[in-house]
Amino acid sequence: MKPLASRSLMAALAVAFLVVPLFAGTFTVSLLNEIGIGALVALGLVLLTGVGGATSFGQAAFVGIAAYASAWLTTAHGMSPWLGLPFALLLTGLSALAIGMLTLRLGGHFLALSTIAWGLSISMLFGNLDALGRHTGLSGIPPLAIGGWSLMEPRAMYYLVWTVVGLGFLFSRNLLDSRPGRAIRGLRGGATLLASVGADAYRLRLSLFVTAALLAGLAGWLYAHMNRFVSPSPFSVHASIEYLLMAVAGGLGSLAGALVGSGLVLALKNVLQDVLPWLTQRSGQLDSIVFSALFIALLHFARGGLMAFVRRWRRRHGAGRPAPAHAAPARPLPNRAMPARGTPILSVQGAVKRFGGLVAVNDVSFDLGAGEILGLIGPNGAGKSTMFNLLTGTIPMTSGRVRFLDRDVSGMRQLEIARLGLGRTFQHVKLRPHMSLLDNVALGVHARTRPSILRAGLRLDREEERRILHEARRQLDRIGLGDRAHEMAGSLPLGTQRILEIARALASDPFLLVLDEPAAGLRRQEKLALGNLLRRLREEGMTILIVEHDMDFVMNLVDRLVVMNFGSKLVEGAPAAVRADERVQAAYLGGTA
Amino acid sequence: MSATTGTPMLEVGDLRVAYGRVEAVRGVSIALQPGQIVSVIGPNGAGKTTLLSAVMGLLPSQGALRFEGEDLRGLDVEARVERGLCLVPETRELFGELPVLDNLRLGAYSRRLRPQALRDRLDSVYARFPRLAERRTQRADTLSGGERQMLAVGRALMSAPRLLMLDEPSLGLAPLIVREILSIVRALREDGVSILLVEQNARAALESSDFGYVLETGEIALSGDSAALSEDARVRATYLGGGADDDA
Amino acid sequence: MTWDIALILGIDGLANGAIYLLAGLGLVLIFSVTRVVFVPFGDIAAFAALSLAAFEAGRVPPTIGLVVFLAAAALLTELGSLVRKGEGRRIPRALLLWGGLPLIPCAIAWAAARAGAPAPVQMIASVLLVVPMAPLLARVVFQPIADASVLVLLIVSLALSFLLSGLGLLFFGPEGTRTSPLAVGSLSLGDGVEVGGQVILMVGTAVVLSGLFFLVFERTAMGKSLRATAINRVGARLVGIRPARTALLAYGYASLLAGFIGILIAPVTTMYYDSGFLIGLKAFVAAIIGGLVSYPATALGALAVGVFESFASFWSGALKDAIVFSLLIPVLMARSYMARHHEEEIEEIDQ
Amino acid sequence: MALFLEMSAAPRALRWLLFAGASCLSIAAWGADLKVGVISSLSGPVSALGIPYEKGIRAAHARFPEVAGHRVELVVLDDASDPATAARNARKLVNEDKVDVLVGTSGVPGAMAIAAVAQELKTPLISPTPVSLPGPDHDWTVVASQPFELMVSAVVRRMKAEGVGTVAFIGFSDALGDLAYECLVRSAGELGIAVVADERYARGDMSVAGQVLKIIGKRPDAVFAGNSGTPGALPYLELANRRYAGRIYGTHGLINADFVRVGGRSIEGLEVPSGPVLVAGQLPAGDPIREASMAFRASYEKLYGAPPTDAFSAYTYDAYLVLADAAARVRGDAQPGTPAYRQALKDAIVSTRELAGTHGIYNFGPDSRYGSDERAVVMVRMEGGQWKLAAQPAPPR
Repeated sequence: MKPLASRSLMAALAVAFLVVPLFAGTFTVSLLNEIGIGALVALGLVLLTGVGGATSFGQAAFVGIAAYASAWLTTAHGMSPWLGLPFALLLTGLSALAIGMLTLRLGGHFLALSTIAWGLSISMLFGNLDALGRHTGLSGIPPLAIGGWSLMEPRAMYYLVWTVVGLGFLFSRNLLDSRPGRAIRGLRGGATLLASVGADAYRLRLSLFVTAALLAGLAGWLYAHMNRFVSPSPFSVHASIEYLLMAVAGGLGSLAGALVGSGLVLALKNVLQDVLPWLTQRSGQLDSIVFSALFIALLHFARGGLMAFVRRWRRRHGAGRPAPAHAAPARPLPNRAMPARGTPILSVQGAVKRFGGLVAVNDVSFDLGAGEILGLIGPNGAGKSTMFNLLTGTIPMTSGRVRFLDRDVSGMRQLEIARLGLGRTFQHVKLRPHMSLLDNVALGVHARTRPSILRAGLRLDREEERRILHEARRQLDRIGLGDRAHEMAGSLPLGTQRILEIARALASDPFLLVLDEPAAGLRRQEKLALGNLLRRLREEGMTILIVEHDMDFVMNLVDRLVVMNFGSKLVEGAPAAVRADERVQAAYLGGTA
Repeated sequence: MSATTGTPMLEVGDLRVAYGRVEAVRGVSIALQPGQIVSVIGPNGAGKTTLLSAVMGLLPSQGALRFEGEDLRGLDVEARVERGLCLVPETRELFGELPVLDNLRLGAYSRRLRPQALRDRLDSVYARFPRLAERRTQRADTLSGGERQMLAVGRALMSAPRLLMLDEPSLGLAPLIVREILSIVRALREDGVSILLVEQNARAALESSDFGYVLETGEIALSGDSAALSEDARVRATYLGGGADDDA
Repeated sequence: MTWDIALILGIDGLANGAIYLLAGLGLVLIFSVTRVVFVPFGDIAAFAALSLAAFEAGRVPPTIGLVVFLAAAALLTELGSLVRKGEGRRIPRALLLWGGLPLIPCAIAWAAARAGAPAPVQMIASVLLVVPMAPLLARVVFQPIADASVLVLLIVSLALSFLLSGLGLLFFGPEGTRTSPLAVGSLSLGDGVEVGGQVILMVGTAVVLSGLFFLVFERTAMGKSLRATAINRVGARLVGIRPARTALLAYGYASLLAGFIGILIAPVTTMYYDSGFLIGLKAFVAAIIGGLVSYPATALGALAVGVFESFASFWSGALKDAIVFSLLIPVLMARSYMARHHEEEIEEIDQ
Repeated sequence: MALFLEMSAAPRALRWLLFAGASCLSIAAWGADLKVGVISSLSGPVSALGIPYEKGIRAAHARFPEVAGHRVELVVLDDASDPATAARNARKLVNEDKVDVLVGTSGVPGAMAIAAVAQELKTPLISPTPVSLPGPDHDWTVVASQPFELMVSAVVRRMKAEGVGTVAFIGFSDALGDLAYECLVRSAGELGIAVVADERYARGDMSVAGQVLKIIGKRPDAVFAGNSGTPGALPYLELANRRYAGRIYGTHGLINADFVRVGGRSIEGLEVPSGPVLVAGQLPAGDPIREASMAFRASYEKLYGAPPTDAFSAYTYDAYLVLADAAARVRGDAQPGTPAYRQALKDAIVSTRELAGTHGIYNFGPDSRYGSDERAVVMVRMEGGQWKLAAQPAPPR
């Protein structure tokens, strides 16, 4: 939609925010307060589960840690609630860090179950610590006060809660729209994708986990001083599940989903409480039934939650993405100096890879000099891709050596090799379909810049951000997609996606570019264009290793060819010589063996 | 064009398949006569596999799809299997944790055979692939590439298909095994099974088929009698690495 | 802790483990075929137990009403989709399958309750009564969104479980029930250590049932088609196996297991309308230890959880579950490390 | 960027919320004269207490649809056993439904949460749950049930009389369990009885074998269970299972029909404290509590077609009696629905004198929030599936 429209919407939002308490009863206000608190926790879940892809059944435990921390500090030691805030956040953050380091390496279902495990354990702990009033909990928690003005009254609390909620949303939005944010949105693409741009998936997930926990912590602190009474039950696994319901009902696909979801769940429960008694005596017991039924129905109509409706509506009313904010001029990022033509860049010596009994790569050796294009060819299943994964460090070698820029990189992790200056593309394209072309390419710049989650969230990263986007645009223009920078990568034809991967690889400013079947699925003209691009790169001193099927394409491009067959090197030499070679004919064209 | 007589076994008219906004198959029309072997060749990502998946009903598609005159649209995969269509996908899709024998038995699932009939059909498959008989108790995922391909074809044969669609049967196989499989394919034709063969290995495919189509970026670039195709300059250029650079 | 105490705890743990084992098998079966973590499994087991209790109390189990209601809902869903697909000719069959079939156990149960049938009949009736539940729920709730992401399916599953326990409260009330044991007497293992007949029965039945379970999988064509679908969905379709149909089959089997769990557990512990959730959770733990695919690993996991739990309750009753779950994390790490095959991409969320 | 844009959906969401909020407003008070806000746990873990609580007050309402010339309207809300919900409901009842008095709820944490709100909104609260209120700032709350302390000390005195020297505790791992344990330790300490074990289990647990084995290992003269309802039967069943021969005691939380049904033979000889209502029939004629109890039973049976099978429903019945009595003594001309009336009502409540209820004789004062005294406790003993008034110390089992 137009910026004007969205600005007026924002204004409307602000006004609504200010006037609500004036015409709403204190009950409605305190309901809104609870919605705000729920939204904070759900927001964390949207980040962690929706964006990061790690399901958590334990957020309520973090709410509890913060709530109890502040409650304990203010009741047992009579300190100010405002001191309770940093204390609560510190405690929540530390426990999240510890739990995260312990569990975040777990995969898929195991991770989800582990969250149930600690979520359940922590909430049980609350009920068994005498200092925390065991199951009865802590009461008489002082209300917050600003100067002499106590925030005991819901209306007063309202402004605090919703200010915090607003800040939480701003922070999250800024975060996602930044360097760490792009990497976080890349998490679903898998660790290999991130490693290929020099990003560490585990550390990203960990910091995301802590961020989500801190949002829950904020909610907990507010909860404690709003209800002024804490007991274990609101922090049980059931509560965690309810927060998850909120996030899903609103829509894990968007930050606003957290707000919408929290509002939907709490308001719905409340409305049911009012409506059902008109239908039946036993309304109390019908609440949960009707609620669950409606919830299931919602997911039947919109798996993406309520926000999915909004998205559809916007699509139907043609309100697309914003006119791309015009690229502000920025200092280009420094580029590495390309080594002198001919200096050895990569050398593979006696590489061997065994999968169980099968020998996928059998004692293959070859060298690669700066400014050279080497083609690695061979029939399907010849072991090219395995070779590929060996020298990029994606999978460990059984034996042999790989030297990259006169450093022995065999046994190094993929992301370390990538940071040294090795850019790669994937045979099965690894792009983030729901991210724009620009963001996908900017992901490639990751290792060249620093901004942290905190600086990104606080918008202190704009200078670097501009330089990152500037670099990304440059690479997009280079491959001739500059004019489509804001389309979603998923909407590109497969062939173009492959080229986009090249741009992402280039954005990491590599010495060596390793391409896996870049021409597959390209039209004739596109192939010619790709060929020219690669030649131009070569002139600029880039070194390129290319695995390709399309003989026509390869023959007219590369300086040298290495032919593999059944895991071993068959021939090495100039295209013409290779083409003439009998063995190649036999192996490649399935002629007489 | 090869002489067309009676209703074709398979008729694909202006078929379109799209992944989201991306069209992978863009208006492809092919026909296959009873008892014919037709090959579709083309580079990676040309849309060959997509084409077969659409014919099999694994992917939604637009355009005409007729099998022995019957409209296939509206029939799900399983129904098409019951009609006698059978696909051996590039990825084989075997039941890795089950022994060879079970894989074969399941192949005949759609036929609901009596034990005796089942045994007979097993024997006929074993007769064709003696290797499978030796391996019958072995888990499918412990087989070698060639054996897997045989099992995939064998499983397909268990359903007594009228049209067999093979996706890259030569994928990752040694030339010798490729020959073996292709000779079996030819033998199948003798038993009245029609075959749609998708291959990257152009020469092998054209050698063993009557008629061929060349698929490029989702469109039919060329078609004709296999013999003629294998002599065509552009085919040689693209698949046999000849230095021809004509523009199309 | 003396050895005889350890022995008693061990046996007690095995008894619970046996329950988790059956439940775990059911969960793995459903997940491997449908990608649904079927949380309501436990609730169905609870319904079986509460139905049996109702029988004993001489009342007509309210479960009948629930099943009839579900059948109606399922029938409507089915007819709706048939009409939309314009397959009117299949309507009679649908009426029979969705409208008629589920009513048979209801009729049996109703007759049994009215005639005040003997205990064995009551048990059979209770089991049969819950068998249609999972398939009917699946038809109404899961089949329409069969291709949703695992997360969405899980969330829906959770909501469904809340819904069922809500209905349980409505139908059976908040108070617990306990039925008279199937097996009385006990087996003495020397000084003070005795094993109740019911416990022996539980473990025994669990062993027999899981044995039958594996037999069905290894020997029958039906079982094969189930495994095939679980192992390779596309492969299954290519040989003409309809995943939707096998899914219903899986739900049916699981429901049957739940029914058995219900009547086994009803005499040894007090069952409540919401007892199901915890049983389901523990079984889920076992299933995860089995990676949601391996039946043997699930069985081991189930027994381990049961025994763990029993000993934990001795060390600290209050923190029992905390202990069990904390001990779980290292196990998960080991399993995750073992299961760490190639590079896993996380499926995109539903838009 | 996509996620950024979806922020602009927020206003839409908010407007929707406002609508929802408004709809809450619209369903506001009308008509009825004196409004009673009832909060109870109709679902969740404590629903076993919450559901009878609701039945009890409805029975009372059916008996006295009018008090002091005001038609009474009940507004009942479920708190799903969650304190936060209970507090929200209390707020809602006072703000939206404009109730003059609150009654609730079944869980201790919930009751405490409500008490805080009652204090803030200056609305009298009559709690049927024995809630231990810290600090002086709760003078808007009175408790219409025996303080737990009172009940437990009665049990302990009974133990002493029956020659118990060591007692083991097993109870819920929740607020009730904590409260019961504290009271036991205090009273037992005074009478020189040693508490040798503190075992806990969750309401939903399938087995307490571990806890009971540990208790038996300590060889106590008696076992005292701090739990309620049918889940309370689990320890007794396991004790019987393990052939425990000592005496068994419990709390008044155990008194309902389902507990007896589930407990079966294993609770034979169990002794628990109770309000007189349970054994009203066995009380001497003319005893005011007997009269009140009989009246309660009659009106309960009239409404539900069956006599009460538990002692819980009587608590809310008493709460209603306290309200009715106070309403009749309200001074001044303040009308229901006004803060003035709430103030007056509260003053009347805290000046209640010698009010006969089903669970005892109530006397409230500004500084005494618990109305009951020793007259509110009798010891009952399970004999042949019936609760019998336990007069003489019983012989060991």
